[in-house]
Amino acid sequence: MKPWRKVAVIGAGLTKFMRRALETGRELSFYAVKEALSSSGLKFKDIQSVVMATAPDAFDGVHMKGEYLADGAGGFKKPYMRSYVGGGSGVFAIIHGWYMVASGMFDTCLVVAEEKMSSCQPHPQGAFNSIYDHTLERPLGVNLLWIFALEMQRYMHVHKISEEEIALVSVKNKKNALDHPSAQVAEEVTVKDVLNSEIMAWPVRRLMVSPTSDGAGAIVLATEHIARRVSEKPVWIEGVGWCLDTSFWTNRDLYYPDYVEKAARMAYEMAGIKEPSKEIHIAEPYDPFAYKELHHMEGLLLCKRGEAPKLTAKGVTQRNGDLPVCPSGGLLGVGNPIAAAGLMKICEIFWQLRGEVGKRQVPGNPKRGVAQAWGDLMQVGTVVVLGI
Amino acid sequence: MKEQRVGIIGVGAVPARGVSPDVSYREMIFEAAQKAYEEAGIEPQDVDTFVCLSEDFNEGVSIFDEYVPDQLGAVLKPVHTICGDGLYGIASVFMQLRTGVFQIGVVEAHSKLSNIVIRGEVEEMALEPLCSRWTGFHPYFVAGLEMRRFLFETGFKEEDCAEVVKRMKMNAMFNPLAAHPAKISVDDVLDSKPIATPLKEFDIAPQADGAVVIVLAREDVIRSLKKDAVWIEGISFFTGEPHLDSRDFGKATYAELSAKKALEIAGIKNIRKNVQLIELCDVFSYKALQHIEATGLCKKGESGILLKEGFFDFDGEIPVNLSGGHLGIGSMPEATVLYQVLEVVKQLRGEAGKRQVKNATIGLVQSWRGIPTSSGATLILGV
Amino acid sequence: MKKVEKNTEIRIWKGEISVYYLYTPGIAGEKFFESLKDGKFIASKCSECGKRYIPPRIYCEECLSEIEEYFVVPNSGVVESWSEVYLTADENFLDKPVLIALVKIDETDGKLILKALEKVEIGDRVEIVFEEKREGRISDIKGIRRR
Amino acid sequence: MKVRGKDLKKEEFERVIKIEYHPKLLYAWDAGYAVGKFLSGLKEGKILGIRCRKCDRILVPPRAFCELCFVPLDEWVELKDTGRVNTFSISYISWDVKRLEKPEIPAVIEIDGASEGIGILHLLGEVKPEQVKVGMRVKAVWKKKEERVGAITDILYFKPLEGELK
Repeated sequence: MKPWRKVAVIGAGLTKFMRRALETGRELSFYAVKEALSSSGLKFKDIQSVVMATAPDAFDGVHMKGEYLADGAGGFKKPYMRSYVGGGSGVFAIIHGWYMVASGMFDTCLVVAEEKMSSCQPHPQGAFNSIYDHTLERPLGVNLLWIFALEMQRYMHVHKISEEEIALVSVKNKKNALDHPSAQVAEEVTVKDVLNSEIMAWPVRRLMVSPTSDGAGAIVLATEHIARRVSEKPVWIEGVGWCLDTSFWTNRDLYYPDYVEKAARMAYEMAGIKEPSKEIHIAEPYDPFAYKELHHMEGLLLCKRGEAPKLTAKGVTQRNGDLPVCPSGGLLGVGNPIAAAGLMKICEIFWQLRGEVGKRQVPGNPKRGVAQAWGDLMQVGTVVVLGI
Repeated sequence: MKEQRVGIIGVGAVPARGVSPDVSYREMIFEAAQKAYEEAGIEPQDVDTFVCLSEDFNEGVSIFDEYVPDQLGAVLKPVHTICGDGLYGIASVFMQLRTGVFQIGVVEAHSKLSNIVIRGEVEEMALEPLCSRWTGFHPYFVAGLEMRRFLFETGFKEEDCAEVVKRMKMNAMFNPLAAHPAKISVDDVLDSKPIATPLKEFDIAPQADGAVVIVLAREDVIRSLKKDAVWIEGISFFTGEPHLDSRDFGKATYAELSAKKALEIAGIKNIRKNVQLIELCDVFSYKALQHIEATGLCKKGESGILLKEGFFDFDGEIPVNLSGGHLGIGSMPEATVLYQVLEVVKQLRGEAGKRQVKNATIGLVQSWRGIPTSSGATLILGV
Repeated sequence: MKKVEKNTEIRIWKGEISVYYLYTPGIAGEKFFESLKDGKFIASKCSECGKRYIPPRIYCEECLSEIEEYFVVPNSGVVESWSEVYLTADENFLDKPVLIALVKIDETDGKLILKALEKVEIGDRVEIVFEEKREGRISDIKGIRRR
Repeated sequence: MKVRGKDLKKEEFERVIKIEYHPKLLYAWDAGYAVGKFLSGLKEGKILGIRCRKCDRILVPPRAFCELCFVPLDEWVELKDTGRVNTFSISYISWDVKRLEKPEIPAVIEIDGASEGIGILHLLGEVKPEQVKVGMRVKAVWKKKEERVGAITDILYFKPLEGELK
């Protein structure tokens, strides 16, 4: 079903992604918002509503942290709402902003994503323990890496994928990130480096994992008549989709993300896309772990099941390839302040379509891109198609 | 097609209670969902979008939205969480239905507060960490300071707040879903333990466990289903001053802003003339009075006087919190306000039994996110 | 739907979220807490709309301008509210309550919640007393006293 | 684009003002009907599943409703305490990202008697990391009867069935 109103992205801003930021979460949010506003052509007084995305309260260590972050995000005396789908929150944020504006309730919406993971001790990963079932899983002494390792193993097993093929994703994204000013862990590494990095939870190795980060991002959304008036290059939200699978994750075959496919189909239908691999020019799938980029390319229907590693090996997903994937450098290279990392992908598509990314620019004047995030217990897919 | 209305076609709730050790949150929500779908005459497959309300630390689970789809029949469907009270959930679904993409949406809220061993520890974490957590006090101190300031600015006495408690708990006697009905006196409230003066134990709504599910749909769908709906005439949500250091402690800014906007959307100029019943947040006794004034029902300093005169009673001019409110139903951070929505829906449909208000066509529901926030919403329902 | 029928069959599973936190005060907060060490109050002021913040902020919540102006404000203010607090965060009941007050700090639009060292009323002018030994925490403030 | 933020190096982080805060985030979760009965089963040394009459799946861990059919469930089935490894990991990292001396082997184990693909999360033991394979047949190793309390840890781990380690 087509939405009744068109919504555009007209501004975007990011902070640096950092292991330990001096700034508070409220201050990081402000930096991102200020940058997004100044690039949008709107003033703060023109902003009618604010959306906040931020992942577990257990990172920042503030209960109801959406309320705590409100002032830095521009929520003072404004309609302000926080949505939440775990790791999918960053890409969901723009969907939330989209329906606020597409509903006709608001003409403009400021969408902010923040994460300050460094407050959490002894290690931010500790906060993730509490995502497992409290009665049937946590007593086993769980850690976050388990679920990724279990999923990666299953994916590799079903499609007979090698570690080398997965390592290529780390190599590509970390290199792409060298050109990203926000990047936290950009570096030139080889497949050998990745395969020699220590095993964390086999088959996951250190260089296949994104870091924990502090950071924020923001975008400005506007309804059609405002976007056309104030923006020279509005980027349209052509399709949105989201989908949540069962929490009984041990009852599913993890080799394929059905929830991503469902979310993608919803977004493509809205955007009128029939052949995603041909009609989409850039993709920013969620890549907190190297295999995830491949897994998600398949869920996004950008290739057949099990084919993503082959395309990667052929160089198709390089910036100058036929289908550039994570030209930003992704979470593996730029960093992973959870919700902000998702919004970073939206920012990347926005800037790529406007031709504003300098050395990161993919060739051929791309007209359409897809961004996707994932979260929860390998369970939620959030997908957005942007176009000019 | 552009300005399609949105209406409520089904509500379901389990009776609120102090503890609920015989059921898991999943089982509680499943029961509420079954009731709501049955009333709406739909199956979960018919639903296009689901919104769940929760905060991680209240559940003891990070990324709690993982655990919501199954008991709602929402597996592999669009589902997301809103971190706000129940009215934020209704606002979210309302907006989604108005995009034109969705036809039927569901809002879910629940509470298992009884599962938190030391709730004060969780609540303290909502305070800004560097300047507001130094005390080691239960955050009720914020309410104590607010209450004193409110009494100072209005000239009300603690007795006036105690009147609220007496009346709300009495109202709850007639609501089978309420967890904390009681017949008590003003003196009982005044004699209760001081918590953060002038706030006393009975000024605070006792907590409860419960679950509510509400089904909303777009006008064209409601027509084709041949259902009677309770329509959303206006909805608005606002954050006031998020931090304590710049807040006006005598005022509920969020309530003033959201009520004004919601009434404007509904085209209501005179709330006293056009609204027949009101449900508002009374999680602390003084909040009821503050919110009565903030919605524009009366001037500042009048609410307590009108309350004593019976203006807000069942047989008064405009009944307030016939459900019993937070003080009577029990405090459930996201869910209580949806029990209040349920009350207004039943009233407007003429299904409220003994406590049925005559000729009610418009009702207003107002919410607050609780300490230490300054966020809240207003919903106007009509038939 | 089946439910538990005997209370002897009721099962509860206990657990916790076992993390702790190191909070840092950020750019404006670092300035504020550093100045507390010297027994001074630092506020910040929006050059666009004039709103003055204590604790200071690097942005104005009203107009979202960036704030760069910091200034020292007097250790004094006016009581806007007060309370005797009996209940602690870990839900213990104090025999002897602690008196706290909401104090609007002079020459700012900001308020702090502080311990009151003596009985106060709304409207009282008060001064802020610092601890002898200070380490850059809000607890460096001993409390308030009437002027 | 202006990209801001100050990344504190480790020694800079040592110098800035910090407030340490230890919350007591304690919970006592109600297990309810389905999980409660499952825990009671574990205490008896049994793995209980539940069957949906509508879709005919036998599910574990049990739940009071079918998440696909949206109907209540109450038909209990005693499952075997054997199963098959669906996927596994060899984890060298503790929850707070410290290096483990001896790796842990978490796995999703499809339980015999439950429908195909229906498994639970548990640990593998009495097996060398390099011997573990997807598809390996395993059996629960239980705590002694008097030590069982009605917890998922009443099963210590699953070990390979005889003949699986060739």
